[in-house]
Amino acid sequence: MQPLVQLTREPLDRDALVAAVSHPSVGGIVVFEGVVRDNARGKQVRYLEYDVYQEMAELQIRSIIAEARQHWGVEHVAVAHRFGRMEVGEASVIIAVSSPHRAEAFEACRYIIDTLKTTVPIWKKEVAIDGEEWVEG
Amino acid sequence: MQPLVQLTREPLDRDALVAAVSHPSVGGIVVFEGVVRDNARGKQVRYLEYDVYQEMAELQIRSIIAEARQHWGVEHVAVAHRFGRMEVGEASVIIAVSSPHRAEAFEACRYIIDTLKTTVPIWKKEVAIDGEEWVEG
Amino acid sequence: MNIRIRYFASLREIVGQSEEVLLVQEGGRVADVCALLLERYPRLQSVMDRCIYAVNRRYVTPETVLHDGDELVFIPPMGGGGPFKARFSVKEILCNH
Amino acid sequence: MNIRIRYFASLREIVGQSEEVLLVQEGGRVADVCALLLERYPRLQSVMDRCIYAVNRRYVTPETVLHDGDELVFIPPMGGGGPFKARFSVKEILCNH
Repeated sequence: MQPLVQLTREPLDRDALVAAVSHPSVGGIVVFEGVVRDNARGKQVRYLEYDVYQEMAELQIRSIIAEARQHWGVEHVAVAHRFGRMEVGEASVIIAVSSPHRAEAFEACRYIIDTLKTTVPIWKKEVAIDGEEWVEG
Repeated sequence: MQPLVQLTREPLDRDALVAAVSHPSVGGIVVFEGVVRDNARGKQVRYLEYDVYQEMAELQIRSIIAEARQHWGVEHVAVAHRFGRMEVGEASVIIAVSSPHRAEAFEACRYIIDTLKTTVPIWKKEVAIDGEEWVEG
Repeated sequence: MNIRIRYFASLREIVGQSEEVLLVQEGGRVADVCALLLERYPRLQSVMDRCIYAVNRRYVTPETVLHDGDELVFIPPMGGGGPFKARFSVKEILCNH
Repeated sequence: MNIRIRYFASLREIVGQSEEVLLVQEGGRVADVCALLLERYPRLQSVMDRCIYAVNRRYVTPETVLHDGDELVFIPPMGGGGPFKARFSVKEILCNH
């Protein structure tokens, strides 16, 4: 099945992503959700602004998913990343992975978020009470 | 915060569990969902029937959560397990764990489901096309 | 003394009831009740061999001495599955608890 | 030849635009365009030192030779965070890809 990849300015829809990886042969679903925190590096965060190199990000996410599917045999994967402005408590990224057994779903989901965070061209600017900054890892 | 523990005959509510672990200091949420599969051990599953020793299961789940909180420092955990009859595609268990950073949420969630599956007195009977059986690991 | 036994899963289906109260001699242990039940319900034998034990909702060893009013449950293996199962047995996990 | 440059994140804010087309000598490499841009926008220096490079939406090395119509993007570090960051640098990850 084709993996679902979404890059959007709109709020992410967790249930739609879980539905996209649901299938009668699925026994376990692991979902990771990255959420805007109210603090980072000792600063009080007001909101985040995400910038994305959209065409390349989508290619790169698809290539990470292909690697995860090959390595862990997970058939169903959905990845959504939001860009633009996000408030504290809102989800910036949701990854859903399903498989017949849970071990593969956990490992593939962890791999996808770890690799996405460091290799997909998406950047975040933290806007705090006392200034703003593009976060570099 | 007190962890949320639910043992219920009703369909599980994923969004309510995620909401229960949401908090402004949270940066990552990991959700595991165990789902009824259409096949197991070479048999075609019609439906599952879960039995639970409810009072002890709740104590045992709370003790697993306490261990996970102590070991990984995760503050917010919600665990729901359904019992009774469940159809293919329905969720039998949902575990939501949140923390400021994702690594702890992944590890604690994995620990909780692995330990729950082998130490919490909940049993499942697979009702297949050609007979039924209480599953023993 | 009176011991309350509750049956779940395959045990419940074999004995045909969810619970019963057994009269047990003062000083009786979990293992004694186990023997008593096997006499009454010989078909429990094969599943009982794979059970662990809980008294008053905590896991215990078969040597545990019972007291009047205790709730005793025989716990057949849970359908854990996955890689965890392969690495540890239930009894090992419980002992490390 | 014409090379399309697109700017994101801190680079976009420094140069004050999202993209531009640069006239580059035939046979020019990524590193040459990098030098050209630093002349034009000296304030890019510190972030440029930490950038990796993509041509036509694939990661490349600075020695990569450009062709007419290529899309070149300088990619500052992404805000990865977490334990992965500590174990590998972005360049190591990309090299193993």
